[in-house]
Amino acid sequence: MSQLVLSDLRKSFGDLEIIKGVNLDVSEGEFVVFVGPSGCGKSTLLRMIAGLEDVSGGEIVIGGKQVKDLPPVKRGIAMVFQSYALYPHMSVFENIAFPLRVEGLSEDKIKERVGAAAKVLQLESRLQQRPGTLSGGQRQRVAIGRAIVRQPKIFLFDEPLSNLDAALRTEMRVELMSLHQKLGSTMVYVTHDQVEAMTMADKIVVLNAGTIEQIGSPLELYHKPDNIFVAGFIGSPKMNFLSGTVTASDRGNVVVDLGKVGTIKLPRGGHPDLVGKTVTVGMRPEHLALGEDKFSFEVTPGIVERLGIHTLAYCTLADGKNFVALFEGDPEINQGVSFTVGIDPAKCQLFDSDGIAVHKESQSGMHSS
Amino acid sequence: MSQLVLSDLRKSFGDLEIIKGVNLDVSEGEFVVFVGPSGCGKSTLLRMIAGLEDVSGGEIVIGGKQVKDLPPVKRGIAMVFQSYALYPHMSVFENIAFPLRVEGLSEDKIKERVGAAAKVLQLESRLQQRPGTLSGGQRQRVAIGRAIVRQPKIFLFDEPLSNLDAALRTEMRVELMSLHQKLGSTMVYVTHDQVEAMTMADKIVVLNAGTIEQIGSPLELYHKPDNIFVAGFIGSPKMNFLSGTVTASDRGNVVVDLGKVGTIKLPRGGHPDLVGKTVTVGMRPEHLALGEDKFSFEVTPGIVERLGIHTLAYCTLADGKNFVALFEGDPEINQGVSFTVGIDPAKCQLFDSDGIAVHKESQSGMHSS
Amino acid sequence: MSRSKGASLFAFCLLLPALLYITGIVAYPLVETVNLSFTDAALKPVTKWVGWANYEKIFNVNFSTIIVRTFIWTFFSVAIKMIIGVCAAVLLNAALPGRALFRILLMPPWIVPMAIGIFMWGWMYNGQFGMISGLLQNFGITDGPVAFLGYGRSAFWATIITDVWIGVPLVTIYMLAAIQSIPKDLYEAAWTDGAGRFYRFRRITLPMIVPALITMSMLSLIATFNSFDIIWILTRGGPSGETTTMIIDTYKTAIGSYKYGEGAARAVLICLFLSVFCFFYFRTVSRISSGDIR
Amino acid sequence: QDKVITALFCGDTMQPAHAEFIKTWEGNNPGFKIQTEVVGWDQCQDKATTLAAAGTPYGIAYVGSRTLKQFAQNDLIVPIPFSEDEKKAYFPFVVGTVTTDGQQWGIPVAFSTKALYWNKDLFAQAGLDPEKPPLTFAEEIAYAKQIKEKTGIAGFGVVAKDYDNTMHQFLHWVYSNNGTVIDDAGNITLDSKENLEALTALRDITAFAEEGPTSYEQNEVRSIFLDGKLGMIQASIAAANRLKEANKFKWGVTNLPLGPSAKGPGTLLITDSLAVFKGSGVEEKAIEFGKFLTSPENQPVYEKQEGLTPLRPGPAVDKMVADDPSWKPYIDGISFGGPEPLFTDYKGLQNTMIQLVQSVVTGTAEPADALKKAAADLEQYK
Amino acid sequence: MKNSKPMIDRYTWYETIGIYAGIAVLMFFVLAPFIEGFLVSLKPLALLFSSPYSFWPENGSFTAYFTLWDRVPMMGWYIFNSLLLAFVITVVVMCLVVPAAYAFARFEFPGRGALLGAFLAVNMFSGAVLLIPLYRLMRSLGVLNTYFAMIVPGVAFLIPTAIWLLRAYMMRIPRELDEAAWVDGASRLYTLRRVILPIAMPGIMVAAIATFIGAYAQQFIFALTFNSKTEYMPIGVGLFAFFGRQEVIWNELMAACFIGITPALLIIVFLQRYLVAGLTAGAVKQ
Ligand SMILES: Nc1ncnc2c1ncn2[C@@H]1O[C@H](COP(=O)(O)OP(=O)(O)OP(=O)(O)O)[C@@H](O)[C@H]1O
Ligand SMILES: Nc1ncnc2c1ncn2[C@@H]1O[C@H](COP(=O)(O)OP(=O)(O)OP(=O)(O)O)[C@@H](O)[C@H]1O
Ligand SMILES: [Mg+2]
Ligand SMILES: [Mg+2]
Repeated sequence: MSQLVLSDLRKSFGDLEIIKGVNLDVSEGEFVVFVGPSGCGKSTLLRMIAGLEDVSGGEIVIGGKQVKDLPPVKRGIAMVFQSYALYPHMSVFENIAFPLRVEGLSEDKIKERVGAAAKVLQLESRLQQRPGTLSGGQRQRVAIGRAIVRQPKIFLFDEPLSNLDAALRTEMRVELMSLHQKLGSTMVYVTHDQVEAMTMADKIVVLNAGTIEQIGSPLELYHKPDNIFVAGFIGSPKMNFLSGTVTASDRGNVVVDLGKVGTIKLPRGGHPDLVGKTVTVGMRPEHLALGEDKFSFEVTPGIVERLGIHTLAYCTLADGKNFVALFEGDPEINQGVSFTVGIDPAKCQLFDSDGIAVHKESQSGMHSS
Repeated sequence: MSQLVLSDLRKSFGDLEIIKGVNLDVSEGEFVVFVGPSGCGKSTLLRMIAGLEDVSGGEIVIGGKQVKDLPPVKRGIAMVFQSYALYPHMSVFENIAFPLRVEGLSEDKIKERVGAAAKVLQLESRLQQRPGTLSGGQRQRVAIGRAIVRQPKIFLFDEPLSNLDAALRTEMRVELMSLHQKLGSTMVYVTHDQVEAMTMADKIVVLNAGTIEQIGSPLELYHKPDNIFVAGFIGSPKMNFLSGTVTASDRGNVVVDLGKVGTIKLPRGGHPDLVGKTVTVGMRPEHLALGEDKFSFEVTPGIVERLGIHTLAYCTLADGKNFVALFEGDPEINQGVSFTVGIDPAKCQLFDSDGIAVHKESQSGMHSS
Repeated sequence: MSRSKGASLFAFCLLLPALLYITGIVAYPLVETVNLSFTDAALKPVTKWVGWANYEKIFNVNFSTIIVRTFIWTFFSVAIKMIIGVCAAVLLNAALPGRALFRILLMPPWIVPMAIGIFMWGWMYNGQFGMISGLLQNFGITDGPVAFLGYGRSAFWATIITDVWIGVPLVTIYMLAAIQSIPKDLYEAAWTDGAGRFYRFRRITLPMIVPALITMSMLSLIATFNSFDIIWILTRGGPSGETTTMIIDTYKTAIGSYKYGEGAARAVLICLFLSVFCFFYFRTVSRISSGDIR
Repeated sequence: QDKVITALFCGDTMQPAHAEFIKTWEGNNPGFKIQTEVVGWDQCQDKATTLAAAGTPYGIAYVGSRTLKQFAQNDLIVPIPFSEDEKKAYFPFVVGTVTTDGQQWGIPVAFSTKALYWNKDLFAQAGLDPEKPPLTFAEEIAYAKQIKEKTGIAGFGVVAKDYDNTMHQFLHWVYSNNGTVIDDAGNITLDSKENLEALTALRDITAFAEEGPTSYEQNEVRSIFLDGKLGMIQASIAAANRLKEANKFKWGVTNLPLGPSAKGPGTLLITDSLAVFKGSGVEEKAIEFGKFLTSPENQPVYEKQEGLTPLRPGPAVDKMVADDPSWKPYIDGISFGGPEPLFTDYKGLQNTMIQLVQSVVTGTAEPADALKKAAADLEQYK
Repeated sequence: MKNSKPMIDRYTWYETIGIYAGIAVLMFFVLAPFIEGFLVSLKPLALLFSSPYSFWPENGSFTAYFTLWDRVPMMGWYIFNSLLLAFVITVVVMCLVVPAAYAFARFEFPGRGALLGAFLAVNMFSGAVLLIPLYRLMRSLGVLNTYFAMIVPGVAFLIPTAIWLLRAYMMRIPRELDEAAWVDGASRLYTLRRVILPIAMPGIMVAAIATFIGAYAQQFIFALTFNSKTEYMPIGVGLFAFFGRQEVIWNELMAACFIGITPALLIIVFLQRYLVAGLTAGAVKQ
């Protein structure tokens, strides 16, 4: 059943259209993550769902009810603000207890619920402090606490973990996911953290400049991006894009001339129309391996970043373009010393001149926006 | 030459000691990253270096000069605040131009410098907006802009990229690094992002509850953490810790009985004193591989997260403890179906009962704090 | 917050009590006053409708001089009040010992019944015995007494200074409250960038208190424009009418000479002038965005 | 149910004498009650007027006699019938201060006159005979000049602030030179030879007056005198009390000096009256009550308490003068005094007169021109 | 001893001197007339004024502070009445003004600007002109010669200023705070009470003090005209009892005046600590 439906939602600030017709369907209990470049309208969209921003056009339906003119509490939502919005005159305890006091719970109940939240959020020793004396991460946790003590039908989180350290972040991530499972509530979550998006989401919504570029499961977006934007946005480090010209299309293959880099044969059937066109080939850094493969070429590493778990090489190609490769562990590569890398063309992405993906089974018209 | 020296630096808020004697030596042109759990005192330390927080005890020496009582500008620093601290009444342009106006640069110079910064930060189209109408990420970029238009000797960054999306983040990271190289200025950088810490730092300082746990290069911390805290904090996903008992120590090896998981032989010489003691063995999730290795054991996956680039398996061990493993790509593992994983014991970490690392060449006394 | 009907309704509900009260108490007298301005109301029991006659009469006399004088008087008084008020707020905001005491000591001019405060100024200005003239003589700046209220020019400024004296405490504590609500990290950021105290004041404090300044200056403008007691007690509009402002003129007409009709016409004119002036003032001043202040 | 007569008195508290008379009167007139209200001097007049204008007048109120004409013309007060005997009992001109159009509109209740004070110490210092006060305008000016030149201290106190007593002080000069402002027929007589002489004398003496006379009203000038910084002032009897209290220097008080056209000692007569307002429903009784308060038996008690100039002559007055010679000029002056002129718009009159004095004192106008202009202006306020 | 102030709040010696010098000048300006007034209160009536000017009177005494109680025995009552009136007026005004200022600060509704202006227009008419119609109104309300005669118009004329003062202050409170409370299900009134009120406290205090003082010291004309009962008189009117027929009892008047402002000053001392800084610290990211 659809829990939250946005249809053709629009929002303008003055003459500036910020949200340009968004359609979205969220099922009950789903975990939806919004990602997109900074300033693309994620927070605005969230605030519209919450009822904090009036709607310039389109509809918002929650639980089958048109809610465009309902106040937040009638929409059954709780929200964590990107800017925290803590009450400066109240202690941490009172900040977290606020929604419960509004509901009129008994003092005991409140103590219990706030205590539980504080424990999860590791704020127990801070309960009597004021927000002004908290660290950035602590403030963010208080904001989360305030949202989770209420148990609404829909949670809206706006980058709730951005100020936390990796360890706490993982912990909180797991906490939020188990909360999600326990309550079965729908969650709409804005993040710019790839790991969060990939691990938490049932469904990722990629926004760009106020429109949806693609909606899909994390792996769908990773493996089958609809267009260059999504391909470039999902995955870190970013996909490499090499532009070339299609020289032939036959026997289920498209042959692309990548200039000095070489000629690659991509398994894509039935695209005779592409011949002669300029296309872009995408290669994920992590799909490259040292040494020869079905398609190989030479790269010259510039900066080499060794992260322990893997190594990033910022290279240049034969034609001088930049290229990033990622290798397992700590391989023996050195700045300025060229080497050969290989990739399986089946793992490469192909985009036509409009940036639309050309999929293996010729689904090029599948993108959603 | 030492550019910045902190000796026995202390800070209390009321009775609460927040910074408990920090010693640090930063060379000119070094890129130092502070990491540590939320609330450990990173921002406070930064603010003390900047001169915004008075010092309860200890010394700060910048460029050979005691600066404890000098104002920030005399210390030659610029700072990006965690809370951004943008001037709400000024346009983005004016916000960025502020330090230049203080310096009294000519209007042309200001336009040029701000323009350049705005270009790097992708804020060109926002220059006339007020901070109140910006998205979280845009605000953060304005704050960065304000720091980089001045070209001081020391930059202090407090989580400057936390609200940016992955792509922009990478870009900004590269920008900051090239700025670092171009200006040769010293940078002190607070982050909770592992990748940032690992890629940008010449030196990482791991803080915990107001004290330094370890100082070292990224790979040093990754490969040779001084203690359990650092081992657990550096690296994501977190290192797995298995506790066991040392049964023997001979021929450069320490034999640890891990109970139901098995018995592992770690290459550590000369630790007869450990025999009979409880120790902890650390294994990084990414060091595990499917199938047998020098040390192998069985795990049962619970949740399996497939991120595209790699797959995370949240498993349980034979003794019921949690265990996380990370595998390349998208292997065929399924929830509930046990399988064998292997690891090279040389890659494992060993910690004594106080959590202090037992290093291969018996450097267990090397930690710095 | 969304601009829904509910919000408007709620806003009206919040406003209603104050609105009802004001209408209940003030609306009738206001309408009555406007009404009166078209009659020849005086002491006699019966009044007659005279149309615009009262207004025409006003413009017969040297009214334009009075208007100009009123505006000049008001302008200087408000401007000085604002300048002193902001400076005082800044001084009293400085984290130095004793500021709590000084904040209190600032209050008396405002608390003391206005007439008394003005009498005290009257003595100050007194040429023979007053403190100012006395000190000037003691320090040898003048060689004889100076009667500050005896000459048009000096009486004009003397009344302004007294008005400033009474108005400064309110402006100061209001500005103080405004200054205190500026987030501290803005100052810290500016300071790290090398901005000195004065620069911070100019580029952060001042623009951030502009909204408060606009409000205060407008309230002050209205109060000052209608400031009566000061001039009345100190000079009665003299010498030779040099301190006669519109309100003094109105009072002399309405209460002094019991020409209520003509007085009401003047009062209505004052209100009209003020409304128009305030309207444009608010419009222009609010449009000058505070960020442009360098 | 008793009928209530509301009565407005001015001051801080009810005068004990009046309070007692009220009790007596209430005893004599059962069924009537006097409800008194006391308002400070500064606001008293305004309050009486405001309430009358608002339609709920006091039954009887204490007002300055100069306002009577305006009240009368606006039909706010009722005339007070006086028998010839009653009129005759008062000092001359007293009844005149409450008379317009041949009718009396108030019951005189307080009276004040003015005289000249001189500082004997200063006179001696300036080489003048301390026991010989000036008798004429010319002497007054000459003495002032001498004092100013010999001692550097101002010789005479000129009052020229925007206050009613600026007009009063000018009227001293007018009345001590046989001048008038308005005649019985209602013609403006301001622009006369006598008045020109008076005004010119005032202008001339200003040269030897304190610095900035336009900033001083009567009491402030008196303060300067009390401080020994003035040779002469024209003031009411209250100054004598102050001088005795301060006891700083030797002084004398005498009749106002006379102008060239004077026929005899002159002074300004100011009275306050009880006015009976129309519409209270108890006007008759209020008049009766007012007359009772100011009856020849009761009035002197009150005057004595307040230190007022007596309204009526009599043996008690003679005795008072004998006891305290300072009173002499005040009683003497009455015979040649003039009242505050009664105008329909007395504020208009006042403003014109202040304007007149200020323009001459500050030297912005010549006395003759100023008088002409003022006389013309006065026409509208008759 | 270490200076524990953050460095940004530390002053160099010349700044300290500058600030104190500035404060000294300010204080002299503010208090000089009171010195003059105080001197008057010490002098005997006949010697009120003397030259050459000297700060300390030759034969000063505090007798006026005692004799004034004989001349105006009700003085204590007047002070009490003033405090009572000012207190009641302040409470009523704040009850009416706080919601109204919030409405003006936060909500967009049709006619907002006009209404705001209309409130201001009330202050554009001087009280003196409105006196007679107001008197008639008070009479028809039947409140003449009661405390209400002073409270009712007093409140009306103090509302506009308070609304404007408070509105400007409330506009500075971050909007996110309202929004957060709203999302949490708090009703608008609850938000006003629990979130806005506490944060706006300094602003409310300023408005309250302004109202209190307006009622205590400056609203004199209503009390004079609408009340005739001595026992209800506030100090402002009571002080006029020192204005005699020809004489003003200046020394006692000034003494009474100093006594009269003391209670109000004490109240402000008490309220002043609510004017503290930093209430919005940590509320939102900038
Ligand atoms: N004014 C203060 N009074 C009391 N405690 C304070 C004050 N300021 C900070 N603290 C406490 O000091 C500790 C360190 O704060 P700090 O801001 O330095 O943390 P941080 O390491 O920057 O954390 P984060 O990563 O969350 O930003 C926190 O626990 C905080 O609650
Ligand atoms: N009140 C406003 N007036 C004008 N423009 C606005 C206003 N509020 C937001 N915007 C603009 O709308 C765009 C979308 O803002 P929004 O906060 O939704 O971005 P976001 O996707 O949340 O970005 P981030 O990841 O940086 O938080 C931004 O470009 C912002 O500048
Ligand atoms: Mg956002
Ligand atoms: Mg921090």
